[in-house]
Amino acid sequence: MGGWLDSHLVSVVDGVAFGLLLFTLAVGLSLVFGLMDVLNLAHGTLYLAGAYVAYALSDGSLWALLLALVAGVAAGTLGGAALTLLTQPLARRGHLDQAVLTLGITFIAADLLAASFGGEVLPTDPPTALRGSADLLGHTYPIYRLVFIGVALAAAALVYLVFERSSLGALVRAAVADRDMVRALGVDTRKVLYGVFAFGAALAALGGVLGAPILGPGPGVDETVLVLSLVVVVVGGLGSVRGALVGALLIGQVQTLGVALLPEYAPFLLFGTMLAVLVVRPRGLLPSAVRT
Amino acid sequence: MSPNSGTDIGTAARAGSAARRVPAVMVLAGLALAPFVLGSYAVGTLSRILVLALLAMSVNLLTGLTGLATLGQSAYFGVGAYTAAIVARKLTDVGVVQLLAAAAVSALVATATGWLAVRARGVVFLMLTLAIGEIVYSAAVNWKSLTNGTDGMSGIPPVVPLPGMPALELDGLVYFYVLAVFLVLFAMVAHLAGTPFALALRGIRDNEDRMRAIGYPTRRYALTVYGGAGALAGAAGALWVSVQRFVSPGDAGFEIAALALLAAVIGGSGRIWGACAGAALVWLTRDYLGNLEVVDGHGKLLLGALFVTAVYTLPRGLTGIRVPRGLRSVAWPSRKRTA
Amino acid sequence: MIDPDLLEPLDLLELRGVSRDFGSFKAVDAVSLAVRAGTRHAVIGPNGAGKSTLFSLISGTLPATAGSLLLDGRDVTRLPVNRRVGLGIATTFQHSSLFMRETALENVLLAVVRRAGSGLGIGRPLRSRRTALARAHALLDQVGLPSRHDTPAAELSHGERRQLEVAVALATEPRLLLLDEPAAGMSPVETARLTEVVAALPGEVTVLLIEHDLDMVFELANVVTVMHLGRHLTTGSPAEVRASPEVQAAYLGTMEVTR
Amino acid sequence: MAGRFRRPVGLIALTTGLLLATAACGGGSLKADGGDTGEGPVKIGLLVPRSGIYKALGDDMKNGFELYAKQHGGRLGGREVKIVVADEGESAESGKAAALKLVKQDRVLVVSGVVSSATINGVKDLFESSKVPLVGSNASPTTLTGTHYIWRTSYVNDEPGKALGKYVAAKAQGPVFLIGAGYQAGKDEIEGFKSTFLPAGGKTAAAEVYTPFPQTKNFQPYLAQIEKSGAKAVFCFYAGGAAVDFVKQYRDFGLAGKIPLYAPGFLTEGGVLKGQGDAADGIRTSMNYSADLGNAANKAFAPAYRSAYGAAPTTYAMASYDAAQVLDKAIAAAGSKVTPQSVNDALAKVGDIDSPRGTWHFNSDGTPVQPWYLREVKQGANSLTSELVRLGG
Repeated sequence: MGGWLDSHLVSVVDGVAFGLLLFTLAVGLSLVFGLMDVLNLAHGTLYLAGAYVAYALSDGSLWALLLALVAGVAAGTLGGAALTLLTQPLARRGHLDQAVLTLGITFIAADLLAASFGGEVLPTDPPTALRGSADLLGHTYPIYRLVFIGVALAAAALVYLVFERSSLGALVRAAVADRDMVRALGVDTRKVLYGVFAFGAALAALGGVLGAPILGPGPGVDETVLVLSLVVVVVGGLGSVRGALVGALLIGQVQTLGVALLPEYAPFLLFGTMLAVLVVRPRGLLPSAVRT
Repeated sequence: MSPNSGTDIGTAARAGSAARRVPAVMVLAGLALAPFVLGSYAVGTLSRILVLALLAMSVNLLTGLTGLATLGQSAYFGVGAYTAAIVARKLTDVGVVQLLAAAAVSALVATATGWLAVRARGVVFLMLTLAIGEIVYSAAVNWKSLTNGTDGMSGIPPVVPLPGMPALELDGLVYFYVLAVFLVLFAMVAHLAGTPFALALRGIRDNEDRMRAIGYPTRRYALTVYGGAGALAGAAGALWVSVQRFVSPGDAGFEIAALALLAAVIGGSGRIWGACAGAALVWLTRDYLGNLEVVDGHGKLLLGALFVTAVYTLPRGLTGIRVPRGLRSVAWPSRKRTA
Repeated sequence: MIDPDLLEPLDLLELRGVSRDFGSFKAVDAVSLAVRAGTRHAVIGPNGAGKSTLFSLISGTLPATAGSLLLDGRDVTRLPVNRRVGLGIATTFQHSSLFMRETALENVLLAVVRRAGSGLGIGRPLRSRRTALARAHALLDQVGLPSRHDTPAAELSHGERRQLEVAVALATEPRLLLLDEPAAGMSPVETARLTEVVAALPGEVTVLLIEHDLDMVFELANVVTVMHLGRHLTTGSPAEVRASPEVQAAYLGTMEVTR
Repeated sequence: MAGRFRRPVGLIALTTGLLLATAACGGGSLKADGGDTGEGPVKIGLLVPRSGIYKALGDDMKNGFELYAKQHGGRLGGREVKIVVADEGESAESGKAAALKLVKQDRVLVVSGVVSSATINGVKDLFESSKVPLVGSNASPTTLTGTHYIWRTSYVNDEPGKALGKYVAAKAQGPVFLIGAGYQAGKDEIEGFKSTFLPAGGKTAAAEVYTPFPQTKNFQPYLAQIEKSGAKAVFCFYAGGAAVDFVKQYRDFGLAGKIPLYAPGFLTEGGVLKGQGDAADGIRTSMNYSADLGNAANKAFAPAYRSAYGAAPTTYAMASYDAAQVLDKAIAAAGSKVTPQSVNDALAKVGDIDSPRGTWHFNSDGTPVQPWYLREVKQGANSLTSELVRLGG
């Protein structure tokens, strides 16, 4: 057992890093869907935008990263607000129309981004202070990914506490479960909806800024990110923060430890896992409490 | 008695049907005459659009009729295409045999995999079908002895529609073969749309619990239409091989599935021809407009703009542009708010 | 009206000590009740008397926690909804649950076709299924919707939807028709029309209804059961019930009886 | 088309019968195309990705071709040319649609370009049956043989690997780990490498590994596998975004500097190298071109390219530049009657090409007989080390 752990330690740790990256993406998608019934297929574009912001601003200093974080979050918030405005007129028309709209926006944004940044994948180097590798019980591991795990864990804990423990979170969860009931309590649910959409979008863009050195911006990355987050969301269960966290960590391990253990089945692992989970639990691992 | 409570559901509409048939006849005539007027490329494009229209119709059986949005129909399209390609290379160049084999294998695969998918609804159904599509795509890439991997299968002989007929090399002749099969399949779907089965599917789309309460085994219905839609996609795949004389994993991939779903949605679920019109619009935008010199590779921008515009300006899809009233009973209803 | 006891002295539905608990709360408490074939049987009682729960127990949408239900002497206590539909119990719901995008005719056809055969219905198109169509048209006429056959359910008025619900329920050829507050939210004109429709139903359909509109109850019903706090208070003819001091005390005393 | 016919089956059977009856009579698209080219500019189709994950390659190829045309006053073989660009996209399906447009709608004289192997397989029959030459400048699967109208100015997919096999067998001090992208080109490259590496006494550390393409972004599990295998060197095949990810992670997970990395030159070609930064230092690759080659043709080409597009030319740009050069010669040789057939005939006799990569000529399969070079990445640039071998003959 010790030998097994030793030889796969890096995969497990890296799976955590990857899973936390997925969590920052999936949680917004999940909440927006749970709250507003909006299937936001432009979610991957928000990541891509954040990653391009990180690329454009990076100059090796920590200040540049901080600046990128601020700019990325601002861009994500604006993007989220814009998407809310665009999808609201379709609120009563069902998921498909929203899917067509947001996918159309994705296509347009992808084309414009490729036109301004070119067709190459642009990997962003982490700040100089965070470059290089560290020793992890005898294995080499990139320092940036360790730092990323720390930061993302903090962010995940914050999101978790806000949504699961605070009164604001209780309000959002109540709105997910029964929007009319919350409205009857005199709360302007539209403000909650806009807030959550903007928050989810900002988080995805934040993921893009922090994730750029791990999953760099380029054509097609928006689609990859979107599909991965959708998988996480349905595996974890729609509309739940805890579900997104569990789903993200599971998919992270599947993508690293799973590939390390079963390399010959690598092409089938991601979707095979999703099928298996949904066959056993059609509503995902931890679906939001009330929803009919 | 009520004015239209005769024994035939179509009594009211019968009077108006002659006028309604004029555009249909005109479209048919246009399709029939196209190869005499249009050049080779245009006719080839038309052939491909007819095939993709069949795929969009297959999506519409699930999405428009039954309310199950799918991103997996390219899987059965691909299975049908590979089946037809293998039959064409190893067995016979007779098109009908390829079509039947492709439809049968696709129906089989669709029923086996659909068993997983029809347990779910909504986004989860969508993701399950996406997973099925991706797994079939990966199988096409990796099962090299059967599919020749990412290189794809070429060297497919020109199609012989029926035994004894000549092999069709020219684009115009292949087009007639495609059109003939298209019309037959279109008629079959049109027939299906008027049956109690289709009415039951609409019932499932609108209120599945209620359907169970009147005694319908809804999952069996969903699985049946899933298998049937798979067969239709498979037949389209066989035609695709007759037109392209090539098949590669991309034909079973995400892009085709997504575009087919989008075509079905912007076409509107109201009428069968909506999906066809949607498919024509989507693929003409991508392949024709996208390759115009002024556009220079910004085909995706155009597609995106098309989707955004369509959603806002055509809330009922293409078929909603002019909604004919009256004969809603048998044709599929337009998308409507249920208030 | 012929006394149904003389013609058909059978109990179509029999409840033996049926109960339904929600935790410690007894929504229906050991109710025993017999519904004779061919009667128009009303269940009344103040809010919270357990009438709606009782209906759910009969239709099968809720399982009973104790007691048994017999249809024609056969125990149906454990059968699911769709099996009870097959045995002839049809329900119209308090919250309208029609197929909103489909026309009135199609709503009825769905039930007619299902009743007619067990296949998937892929073969012949609807328009050539003349028997089914004729029956669906006739049912719509019967419930008073002669001019609305091709109107989508979403475009019908509230009252018309209730009438359509009755048509859908009748299409399953029920022997027992459960009407759950059919007149709720209806205008007096609509109520009067629906009353006519129910009154005109053929004798082989037994009707069990819950209703707050006592005008409707006393016009339609030939047997009335009164429930109070989940328990069966009394059953009798409308006249007997009106005269019962027990009922007066529990229920009617607080209301004005107009007839 | 209406959603509903009164007697659909009868009506459609009738129409269909009529269609099939008239099909024999011929018409617009019912005859084979002539393909004659009149006076005025000749049209040349450039089939390259203008969108999607291969866009960067497509840009290089377009630049190389256009540079040659510009240097020659917009004329090839003395004829004014009009370059018609079509978008290959990401899949064989979109690539074939674009090729059909070039051949059948624009009626181009000849087509150049094509990035992906799947696309070139998909359009093979189109070019062979319409008898329009395709002078491909990148995609070249090993299975593409026996064609008469398809030429390539690039290489065959297994040649970069073949060029490197003997060298690595001699250099590596132990078993070598083989890994590549899981599509056909990746498999061709690795098979090519094995075909010269194993006979030269090379040993592999484990069965070769193919990573799912294009979805693999995180190579950590594979890198762990390499480390565990005890390999003394790695031969890998990646291009584009995957090459950037692989090389950077190879460094980040501590393999760079410990286990030498060898690869076909695509791993460090063009914009990819910029993305890899110093992580690429020390990687040794084989390629049919290096921007710092000292021959006369390259001294004319490389600086001109650099000043026009602000970057060092890549093998993609060079092969596309050569495609224009080949066409220049062939159109001139075709004389007064410039048709696809006459150009194709002339291509067979085009002889030695004085190229930035060195002199090369077509073999009987229509691929180049050319020199292969060993390059090493130093300070963010590929620098020429030596000539390895001449392949293609």
